[in-house]
Amino acid sequence: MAKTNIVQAINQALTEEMERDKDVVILGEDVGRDGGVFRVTEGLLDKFGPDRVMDTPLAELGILGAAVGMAAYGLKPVVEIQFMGFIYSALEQVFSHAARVRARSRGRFGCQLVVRTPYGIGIKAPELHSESAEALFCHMPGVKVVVPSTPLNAKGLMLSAIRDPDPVIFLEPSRLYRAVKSELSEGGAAMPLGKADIYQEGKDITVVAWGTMLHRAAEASEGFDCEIIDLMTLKPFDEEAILASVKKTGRLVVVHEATRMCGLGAEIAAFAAEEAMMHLKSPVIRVAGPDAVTPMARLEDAYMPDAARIKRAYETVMEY
Amino acid sequence: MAKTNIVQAINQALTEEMERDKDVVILGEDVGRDGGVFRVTEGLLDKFGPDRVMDTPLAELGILGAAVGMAAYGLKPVVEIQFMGFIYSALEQVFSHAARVRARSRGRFGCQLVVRTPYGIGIKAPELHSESAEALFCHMPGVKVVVPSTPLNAKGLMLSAIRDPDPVIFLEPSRLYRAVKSELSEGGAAMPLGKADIYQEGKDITVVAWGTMLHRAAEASEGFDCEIIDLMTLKPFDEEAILASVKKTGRLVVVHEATRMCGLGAEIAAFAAEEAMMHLKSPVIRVAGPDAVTPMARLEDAYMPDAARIKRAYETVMEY
Amino acid sequence: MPINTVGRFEVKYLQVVSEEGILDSALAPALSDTEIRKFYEAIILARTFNGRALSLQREGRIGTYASILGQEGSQVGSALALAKDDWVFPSFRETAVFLSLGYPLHLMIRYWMGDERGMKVPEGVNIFPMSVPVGTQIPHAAGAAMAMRIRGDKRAAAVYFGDGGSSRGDFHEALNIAGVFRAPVIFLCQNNQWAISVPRSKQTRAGTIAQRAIGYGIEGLQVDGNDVIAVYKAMKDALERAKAGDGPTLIECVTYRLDDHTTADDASRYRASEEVESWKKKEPLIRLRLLMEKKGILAKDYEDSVLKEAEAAVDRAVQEAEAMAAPDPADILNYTNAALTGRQKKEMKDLGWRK
Amino acid sequence: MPINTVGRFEVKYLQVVSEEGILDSALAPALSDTEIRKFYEAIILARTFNGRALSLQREGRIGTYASILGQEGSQVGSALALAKDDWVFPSFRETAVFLSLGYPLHLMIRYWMGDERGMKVPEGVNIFPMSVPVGTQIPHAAGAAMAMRIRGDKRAAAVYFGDGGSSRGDFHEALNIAGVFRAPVIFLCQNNQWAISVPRSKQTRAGTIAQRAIGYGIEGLQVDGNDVIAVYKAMKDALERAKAGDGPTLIECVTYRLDDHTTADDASRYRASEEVESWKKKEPLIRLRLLMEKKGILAKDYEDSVLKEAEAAVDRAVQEAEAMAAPDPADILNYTNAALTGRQKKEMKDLGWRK
Ligand SMILES: Cc1ncc(C[n+]2csc(CCOP(=O)(O)OP(=O)(O)O)c2C)c(N)n1
Ligand SMILES: Cc1ncc(C[n+]2csc(CCOP(=O)(O)OP(=O)(O)O)c2C)c(N)n1
Ligand SMILES: [Mg+2]
Ligand SMILES: [Mg+2]
Repeated sequence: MAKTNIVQAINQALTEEMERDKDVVILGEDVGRDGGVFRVTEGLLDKFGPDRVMDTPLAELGILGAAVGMAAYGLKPVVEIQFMGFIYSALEQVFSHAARVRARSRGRFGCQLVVRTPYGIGIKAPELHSESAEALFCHMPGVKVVVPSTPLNAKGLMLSAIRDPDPVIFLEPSRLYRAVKSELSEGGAAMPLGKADIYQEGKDITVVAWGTMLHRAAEASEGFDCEIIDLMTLKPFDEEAILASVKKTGRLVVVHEATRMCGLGAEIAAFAAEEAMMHLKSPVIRVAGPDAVTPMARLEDAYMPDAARIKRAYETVMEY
Repeated sequence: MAKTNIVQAINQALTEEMERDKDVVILGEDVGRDGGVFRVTEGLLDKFGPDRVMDTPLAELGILGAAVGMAAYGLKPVVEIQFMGFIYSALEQVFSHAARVRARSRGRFGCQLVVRTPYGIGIKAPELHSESAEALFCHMPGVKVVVPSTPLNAKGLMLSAIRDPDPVIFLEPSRLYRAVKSELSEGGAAMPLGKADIYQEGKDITVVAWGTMLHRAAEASEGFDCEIIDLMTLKPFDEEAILASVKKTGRLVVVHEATRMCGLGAEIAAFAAEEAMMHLKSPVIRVAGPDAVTPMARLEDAYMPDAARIKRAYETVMEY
Repeated sequence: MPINTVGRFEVKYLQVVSEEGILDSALAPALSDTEIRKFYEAIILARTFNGRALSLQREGRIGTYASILGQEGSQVGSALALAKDDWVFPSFRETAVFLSLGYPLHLMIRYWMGDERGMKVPEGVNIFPMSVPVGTQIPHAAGAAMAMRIRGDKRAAAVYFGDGGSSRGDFHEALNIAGVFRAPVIFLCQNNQWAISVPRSKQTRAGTIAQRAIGYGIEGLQVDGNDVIAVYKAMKDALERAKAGDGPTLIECVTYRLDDHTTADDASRYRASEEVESWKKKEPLIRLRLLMEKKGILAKDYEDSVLKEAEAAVDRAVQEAEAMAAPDPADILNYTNAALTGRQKKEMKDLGWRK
Repeated sequence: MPINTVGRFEVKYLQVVSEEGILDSALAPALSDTEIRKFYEAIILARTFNGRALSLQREGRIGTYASILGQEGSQVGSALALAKDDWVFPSFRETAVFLSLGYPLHLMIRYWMGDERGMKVPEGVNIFPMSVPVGTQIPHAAGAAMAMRIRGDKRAAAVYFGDGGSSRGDFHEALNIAGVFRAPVIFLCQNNQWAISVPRSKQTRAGTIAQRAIGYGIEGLQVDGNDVIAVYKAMKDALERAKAGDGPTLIECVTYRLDDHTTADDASRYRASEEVESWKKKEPLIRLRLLMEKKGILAKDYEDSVLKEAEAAVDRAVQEAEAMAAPDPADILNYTNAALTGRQKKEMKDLGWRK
C-alpha cells in the first residue's frame, strides 16, 4: 500500500464514487482541466468527461444554486468552492435552500450534495484564503459539517458525505493537504458521519479538536494525560463520545482556529456545562482565535493557536 | 409625553439623527414612498428627499455593497433589509468587507454603517420572514450586533448605532414592533452600546435574554427569584454584568429563539463555564429553538420557546 | 478598424391577439377551439381561486396572500405550453401556474394557511416548492436544466420571477451559467410593473428586461403578458429551442399587478389609481373573451358552467384544506434531515413532541 | 404591432493606435509628447516592478504574487485619465493602476509580503484597499459614486475587475443600481481572456462583455486594451459623461494575461503556448514604442534613463519594504474595531501582545 496524502485520498474517494454512481458530478471553478488549484480533482475530467466534471464561470452563488437544482433533479453534485473565504456569496443558497428543501417540501425533495472547500490557515496565501467559518454552518439546521484530519478519514468521510442524503459541507484543512500521510487501500471503507474518533486515550483532560488543530492539540499534550477527541463530524457532533470522556476526566479543553465568539468551541463548552456540569472539576477552556479577522500571512502564525497556548490551557485546567 | 411603540421610536431616532447629521442616509427596498413595510421610515422621504432616503432595486448584496462604498466616501448609511431572512445574499459584503475594511486598511478607512432588519418570529408571514440569525454576526469580528426590547432602548441604541464608527447590525424584533410601548421624549439620549440592562433584579437565577424572549423570560419568572438581564448589545456583550450576576446567583439560564447549536446562548454558557465555573451551582441551561429551521406560521408557536419551557428551565436549575 | 461595430442586437415584442381581440393569423400558433377553451378555463379557475383566497384572508382563515389578479395570461399561457415532464421553479406569485399544472387546490390553500404540507408536491407533478427569497430560485432551474442535458433527457426547466427578481445577482449568475452550458431552461420574467412600491422604471434603467439576454448570448423576447396566446407561443418556441439543444431563452411578459402586493400591503400609498385603471382595461381575460366571442366559442351556458365548476372546485378545496388535522409539531424536526440525529431525538422528547 | 422591434443596440470597439503603431488622428485625443511619454514611463515602471516582484517571489522574499504582464496598457491608460480626486476600487491585479496613481512602491511590496500595512493607503490617494474576493468591490464603486452625486462632488469612481469578475452577481447588482441612480462610475473590465484556467469563451456565451451594458441601460464600449491611447480616450470620455450627470459606463478592455495566473499557478496545464505567443506580439509596450518611434520621441538615452530610474525606484522600494520592522501582532486586534472592546483587551493580555 502506497503512502497517500489528503489531496490524493479525496481524489481517490471522488474517483471511486464517480465510478460507482453515475449520478455523482463535480462542478466548480478550475476543477476540470486544471484539476483544482490544490489538484484535488486532478485527472477526473479526463476520466469522466466534461458532463461530469464541469468548469464553471466564476459565480459561487450560481454554482451552488445550480447544484441545488441538479440535486432536486436527482444528480449528486460535489461542488468545489475554491477557498472557504469565497463561499459567503453562496450562503443564501445553503441556508435558504439546500438546508431547507426537505423541510419545505415535507420530504418530497431532498438536497443530496457535497460542498468541498479548503479551509483554515495554512498556505500563506492572500487575504480570505484562510477562513475557518465552520460555526456558520454548524448553526444551520439541515446541513452536516465534516472536517477530516488524515488521509484515511478524509477518504472515508468523503465517501459517506457523497452518499449522505443531506447536504454536507466538507471542509478540507489546507495546511494538512500534503502534510499528513496514511497508508490507504483502494476501495477503502466509508466512515460513518456523526462519530468522533478517540485519537489518543487519557484520563486527566478531555481535548476536543478537529482538522489542523487536532495535530497541534496532540503535539502540545506531551507531559499531560490528555484524551484527545478528533471530532471529524462537527454537525451533528458525537455528544456521547465527549460526554463519556468528560465524565472520566472532569476537564475539558476545546481547541479551534476560528475566532472564539460563537465558534463551535462555544457549543461544545455549553454542551458540557449543561450535560456534564456536575462532573467538571475545572473551568472549560477554549483555545481559539481572538476577536479579530484572520490576518494576512505575516501575522497568521500569531493568530493561530500554537502549542504553547494549548499547553497553557492544559496547565490551567490541571490546576483544579 | 406620548406613548410610543418601537416602530415610532426608531423612526424618531432616524429623524433626529438625520436632522443632526447630513451624512446620514437611508437606503433599502420600499423605504421611501412606502415608508418601509413596517413603516419604520415613514415620512422620511418627504422630510429629507430622495437623495437621503433611497428606494433601491431589489438587490440586497448591491445595497449593502453600495453602502460600504458610501461609508468609505464618508456618508453614514442606514440600510434596511426588509426581513432578516433576506440578508443572506449580502453576508459576503458584511463579512468580507464591512467587517474588515478597517483591519485591511490598518485604520485608513472605516465602515460606519447600520444595517437594520426586522428579526424573529412574530408576524405569521411566509417562510424566511422569521429568522433569528444573530449568531452569524456575533461570530464575525469587526461588527457590532444590537437587539432592542422596548421603544426606549430602541431609540437610544439606534442613536448610538448610527454614531458608532463600526458597522452595526441592528435587529428589530418584529413581534415587539407595536406590542411594547414606552413614554419617549424627543431628543432623548443615546444609550451606550455594550452595556446590558438589569431588567429585573433577583438572587436565585441569572437569566440572559434579548428582544422578544426578554419579555417571555420575565413572564415566566413569576414564582422564581430571577435576575433578568436584557443583553441589548449582543456583540460585544456585557461580560461584567453577566459575571456579576452569575457570581451572585450561581445559576444561569439563557433564552433565545434561534436554533440552539452555536447560537449566542452557547457563547454565553461557554463564557460562564470558563469564567464563573466555580460559582455555578447547577448546569447552565439554554432554552432555544430546536435543531430545525423556523417553521411556517402554523407551527411557529411550537418552535418558539414559551413560558412553560422557560419555567421548566428555571425549575431545573433550582433543583440544585 | 478605428471604431467599429462588433455587435448588433434587437429586442422584439410579440403580441398575437390585439387589444381588440384580433388574432394575427400569421403569428398565431395552431390552436384548436378546445385548446383555446383550456386557456379560458384555467384563467377562470385561477381567478376564482384567487378571489376566494383574498376573502379567506380577510376572514382570517388563511395568512398573508399574494394576489395574481392581472397576471393570469402570463401564467396560464406559459404553464400550458409545458410538457408533463418539464420542471417548474416558481416564486410565491405563481398560483395560476400551479393550478394550470394540476396542483391540488387544497394544498395551495393549506400553504397559504402557513402549513408546510401545502408544498408537499404530489409525485408526478414536477414543481419545486415555491421560493420566497426573491430571485433565488433562478439558479435552481439552470442546474436542473444542466442535469437534464447531462442525463440526455429531452426536457426543459422553466423558472418564474418578477421584474424585481431580475435585479438580483442570482438572475445574472443563473442566466450566464445556463448560457455557457446551453441548458434547456426558460427564464420567465413577469414584469408586472411593480416590486412592492418600486416601479419598473426604478428597478432598472434598461428599456426592457428582455434585453438582458444580450449580455449572456442567449435568446430574449418581450411578450404582451396579457395576451395568453402570445405567451403560449413564445413559451412553446422557447421550449422547442431548448429541447433541440439551442440553449436558454429569457421571456419578459409585460403585464400588471392589479391588486396590492400582498394582503399586507396598501398599494394606494405609492401608485395612482389612474394607472391601475388603465391597466385594468388590458387585463388578459378581456382579451381572451374578445377573441373567443369573435370565434363564437364563448356561449353563455359554457361560461356559466366553467365558472360553476371552478367555484365548486374551490369550495371543495377550502373544505378539504380546513378539514385537515393541524400540523404535527414533531414534523418541525422530522423533516430537517433525512433521519433524526441523536440531538433531534432528545429535543423531540424534551419538547414533548414524541409520542 | 404583431411582432416588432422595441430595442436596437450596437456594441462598438475602439482602437486608436493600430498594431503597426499608426495613430488614427480622427479618434486620437489631444496628447502632447510629454503626455505620451508619461504612458511610457508608467508602463516601464509597472513592468519593472512586476518583474522584480516575480523574482522576489521566486527568492521567497514575498508571497504569492499576481503578475500584470500584458495588462499595463489597460491599467496605465485608464489610471492616467483619472483626476486626483476620483476614487479607485481595485482588485488584486491592478499594480500598474496603483503605481500610476502614485502609490508608494514599498507599500505595494509590503502588501505582497503578506503585511496589512501595505494597504494602509496614504492620505490623499483615493484608492480603496484591493479586494481579493472577485467582483465584490464592484458595488463599492457604485456606492461611492452615489455618495459623490449626493454630495454634489464633481468626481467619479472607477472600479477594476476581470472577465471572471463579470460573471458574479455583484457585477449585476452594482451596474444595475448605478444605472438607476445615474451614478458617476466607470466599470472597467480587463478581459484578459482567462480566469485562472477558465477561458473567456467558457466564462460567458456573450460575444463581448461590453454588451452587458445594454441590460442596464448604460453606456458600454469594447476597447483594445493593449492600446494605451484608446483606453485613455475611452476612460476620459466616460469620466466626462459621468461627471456631466450622464451615468455610468462599462468599458471592456480586451487584453491578455501573459503570465501565469499567480506565482502559485502553472498556466501550461491549461493553455497552449501558441496562444500566448500570438498575444505577446500585441502587448501594449510594443504598440506604444512603435507610435513613439514614429513620432521620434523614443531616443535611446531617454529609454535608458526611464529604465534606470524605474529600476532605482524599485530597488529603493524593496530596501525600504524589507527594512520595515515586522508587523506587530497586537495590530491584529488593534484594527478590528475603532476601539478595543473589553474582550479584545483581555485577549491582548492573554496573548502577551500588550506591552
Ligand atoms: C431577497 C428578497 N428580498 C426582499 C423580499 C421581500 N419582497 C417580497 S416580494 C418583493 C417584491 C418582488 O417584486 P417582483 O420580483 O417584481 O415580484 P412581484 O412581487 O411583482 O411578483 C419583495 C421586496 C423577498 N421576499 N426576498
Ligand atoms: C469570489 C472568488 N472566487 C474565487 C476566487 C479565486 N480566484 C482568484 S482570481 C480568480 C480568477 C479571476 O479571474 P478574472 O476575474 O478574469 O481576473 P484575472 O485573474 O484574470 O485578473 C479566481 C477564481 C476569488 N479570489 N474570489
Ligand atoms: Mg413585480
Ligand atoms: Mg481574467
